[in-house]
Amino acid sequence: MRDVAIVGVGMQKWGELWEKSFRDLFVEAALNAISDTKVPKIDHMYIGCMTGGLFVGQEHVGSIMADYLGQKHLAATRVESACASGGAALRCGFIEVASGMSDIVLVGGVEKMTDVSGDGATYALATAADQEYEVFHGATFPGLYALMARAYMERYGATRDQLSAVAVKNHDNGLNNPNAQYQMKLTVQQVNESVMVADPLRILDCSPITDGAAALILCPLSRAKEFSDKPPIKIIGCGMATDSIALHDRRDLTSLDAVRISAEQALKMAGKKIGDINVTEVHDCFTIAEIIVSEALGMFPAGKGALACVNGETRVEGKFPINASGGLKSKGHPVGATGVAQAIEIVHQLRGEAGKRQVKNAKIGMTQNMGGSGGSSVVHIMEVA
Amino acid sequence: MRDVAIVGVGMQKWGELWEKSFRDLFVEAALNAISDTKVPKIDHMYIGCMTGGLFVGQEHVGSIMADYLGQKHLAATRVESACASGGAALRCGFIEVASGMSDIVLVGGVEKMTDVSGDGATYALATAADQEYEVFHGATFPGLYALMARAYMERYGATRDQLSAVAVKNHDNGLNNPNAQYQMKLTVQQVNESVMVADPLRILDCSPITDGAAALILCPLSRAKEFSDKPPIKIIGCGMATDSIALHDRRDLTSLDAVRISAEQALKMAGKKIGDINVTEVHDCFTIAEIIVSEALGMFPAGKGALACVNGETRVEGKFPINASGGLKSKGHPVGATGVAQAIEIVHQLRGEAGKRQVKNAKIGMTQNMGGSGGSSVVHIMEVA
Amino acid sequence: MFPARVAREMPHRYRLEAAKCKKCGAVFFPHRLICRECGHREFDTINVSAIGKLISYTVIHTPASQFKDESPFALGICEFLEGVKITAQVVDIAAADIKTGMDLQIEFRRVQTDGHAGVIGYGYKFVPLI
Amino acid sequence: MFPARVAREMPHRYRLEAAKCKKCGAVFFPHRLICRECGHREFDTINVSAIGKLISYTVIHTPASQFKDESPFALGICEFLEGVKITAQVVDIAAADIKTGMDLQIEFRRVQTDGHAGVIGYGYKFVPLI
Ligand SMILES: [Zn+2]
Ligand SMILES: [Zn+2]
Repeated sequence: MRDVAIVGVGMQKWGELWEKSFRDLFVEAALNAISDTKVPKIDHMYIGCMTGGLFVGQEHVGSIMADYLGQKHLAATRVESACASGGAALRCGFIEVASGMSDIVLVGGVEKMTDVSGDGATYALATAADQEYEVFHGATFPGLYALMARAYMERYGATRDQLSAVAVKNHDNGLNNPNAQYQMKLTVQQVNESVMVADPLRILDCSPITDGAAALILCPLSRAKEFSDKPPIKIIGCGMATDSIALHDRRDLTSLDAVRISAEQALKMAGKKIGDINVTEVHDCFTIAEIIVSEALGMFPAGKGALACVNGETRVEGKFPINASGGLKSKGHPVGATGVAQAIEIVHQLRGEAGKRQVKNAKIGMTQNMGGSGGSSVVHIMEVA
Repeated sequence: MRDVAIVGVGMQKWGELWEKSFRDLFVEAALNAISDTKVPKIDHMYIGCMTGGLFVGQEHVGSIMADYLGQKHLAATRVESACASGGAALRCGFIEVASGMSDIVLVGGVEKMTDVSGDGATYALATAADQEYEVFHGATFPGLYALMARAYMERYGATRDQLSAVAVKNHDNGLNNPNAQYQMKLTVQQVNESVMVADPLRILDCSPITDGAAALILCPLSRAKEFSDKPPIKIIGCGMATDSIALHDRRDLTSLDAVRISAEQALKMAGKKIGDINVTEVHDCFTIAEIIVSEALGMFPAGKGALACVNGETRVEGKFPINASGGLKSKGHPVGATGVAQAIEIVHQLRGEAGKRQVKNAKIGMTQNMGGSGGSSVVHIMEVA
Repeated sequence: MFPARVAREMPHRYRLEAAKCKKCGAVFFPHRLICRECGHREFDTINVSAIGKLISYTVIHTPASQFKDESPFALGICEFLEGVKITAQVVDIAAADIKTGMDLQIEFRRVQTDGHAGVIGYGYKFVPLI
Repeated sequence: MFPARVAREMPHRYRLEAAKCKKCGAVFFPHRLICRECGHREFDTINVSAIGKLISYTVIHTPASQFKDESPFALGICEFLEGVKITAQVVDIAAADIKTGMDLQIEFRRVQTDGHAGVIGYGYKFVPLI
């Protein structure tokens, strides 16, 4: 397998972007990524998107995006693994370049979520769960994570304040990210008193509904200097795993085995240990998710993730900085784009261009992107080449 | 890149399979493919599926299918390119094995289309076209191909009988395929007099609504003997291209440039000419599609494809046997599965196990799988290793 | 006539039929074509016992549209003797009285008034023991 | 208030605004962020001329649900002076009188009575010249 590098990244400020269509969102991010490089043309494109069909009535995502990106006849493949679609697309692009099948690959992700009502978005997102044995009975995504949260809190004695600390930390980071949807400071009390969505999870435990896209350019590491003067970021580890689609079929409601296994694979491939990772973006779709993920990645023992956040260990200046970008919670969560944007943040961190949210001496970074209630997970590890 | 072989295939008899759910359809085909081999476990899985969201309210297809296939934690990626989703999944699987990332990859395709009404299926399929500038105005898939058919007939003087000859030929072939949805002989007159769907296309010009799945197993050619006593089928060419999503944005309504370009790429990679291909499965979603595709592949000059079919050149015993399986028209068209099933037919042909529809001395075979009205196309070329 | 989708799930939703692996004894709800534990492909049909233990629950305040009229409602996961766990609504009990670890009983009820599938959906819910 | 989706397409659907590449002159309908012909990213806004030539048409008998009431209806592609081609319904003319090559004029009409988006959709249709 050839060594593969990220040589360009692009996105836009995320939010409720009423004036931007599905196709324009993607093309804008992709053009920004292309402009971050000197690549002459794209050989193949992978696009992470969870459900163009339910959000905007548009499938055949590869065709429409290649067309509007102005890349005549460009082969383009849309990839889906629910909210891990972006991570799955990055994995495909990595393999495409590693194999020698293509040299220059654009990996993008996009979701246009605000063309449907709140109910419609709840329905669309719930298709990541088991339609017949969870959704049929009324399960929603906040509901599934609420089931995990209650089990975790009761088993480990985690408190309401500890959940809120995750949201507070990520909003503090998001204040320093100009592309974040919500650049506003939160207090523990604000989170604790926000509207109940699915007990014990409140609205400020949840990542928002977001329109957005993200894109990056991959090439063989040996050609990286041709296309960019910035430090090439080498992908050194890639892991992916699934778990039962239904939360109730897992061995344990407070563990995320797909996260653990995908991280083990990626670390093994990279020849690294979790302690070698300087900066990590994880899938904090809900506060409880970040806590359990940090344990599944091996950063903290089971039941200790909540306390670790409270103690500042996951802050930008902590031992394991998590979601310096603001995470899904503050940056926004256009589901298909999230995994790609996580990689973009790591690129910024490893290039040393993350500004006020820069993690000091960041040499090795990791992304963890989750599908559904933990039914899939994709992990990538990168380092400055 | 490593050489890649297909060592096992599986599907089921397709049709309106009311008693079979989305998950059971896929798992049945995948287990059949696994049983066709001696593989101990699967390393990765790609699943072609156009719109689980709109047909059955189920996305996160990789997670649910890995789960119900009983392959704990198996990494699984769902791939979409409208009706070319299966072909796109095969391309991903081929690259995954060629790269060395995985050894044993299951490539499957599935669509459960009869859980929604006819209207609902029309809407779901139309999401492969431009939602805002075609579907909004009332375009349906038969409608878009009808626009191509009228342009073709008026430019080249093709007749109603000539369109019908394609359906007649494919149904003749399907009579010899026990997995075909419609095993019934048709006459030109029956097609000519069938119910109008979108003038000039009638119901018997159209492939049906189908529930079905298909799966195959890939491995490095060097390991093929470990997993099967049957002749390994080597993938020697792979091409993929897109075109504008909207039919009206093409340079010409009677050409399919994505098909032409994807075939040129695959032939170049294989080091073959179209005249070297002994047996071909093409995307005959409508009679007119098979005609224009046969021209785009380089088998016949522009405007001569219709006559070539009438003259028997595309019959099993002709110079360019097309759709010996019965094609989408007779075999059925569960959109995400079609591209994978095309490859399965070529495997049967090259193994010499196609029974009454066997093409004599078939050594090299080709598949062409189309998305939308020609917005994407994937071509594979295979030979007996 | 029942839509195919409703009819197909009836053995599970109406009769709580589960599949017990003939080789390793693992039980799956709903049925599967291959055992997730041992790879065996033959099963016996058994019924899930009527009483299970609640292992977690939530109260949903922002449901999908077909559950709007019942909002807020409780949703829980119960574990049954056979080893299967099932997600369903917890009804006939005030939210404040629901406790993790309590025993609940399965009853047959109307679940959805009008889903995206356009049909009335019946199935199981969890209720307190009498 | 107009839903965002309707408002966003208004320049194209209501005013037939197209984008003309400032570098190569290629015209695109609807607008694009990058020219498909030359890769340039700046455009002038122009209007598509009102009369086009019909290059193909069909009569749809099995539409999606939001077009059920109008079925069968004709749908065609017209080519305009600026080089753009547009798909729309052909109305105010009997199907038998529609001929490829005829000139048709664009008019503003109600297109959908109630789409999946749940709104009434207005836009252009093709009608015969007066
Ligand atoms: Zn077993
Ligand atoms: Zn230009």
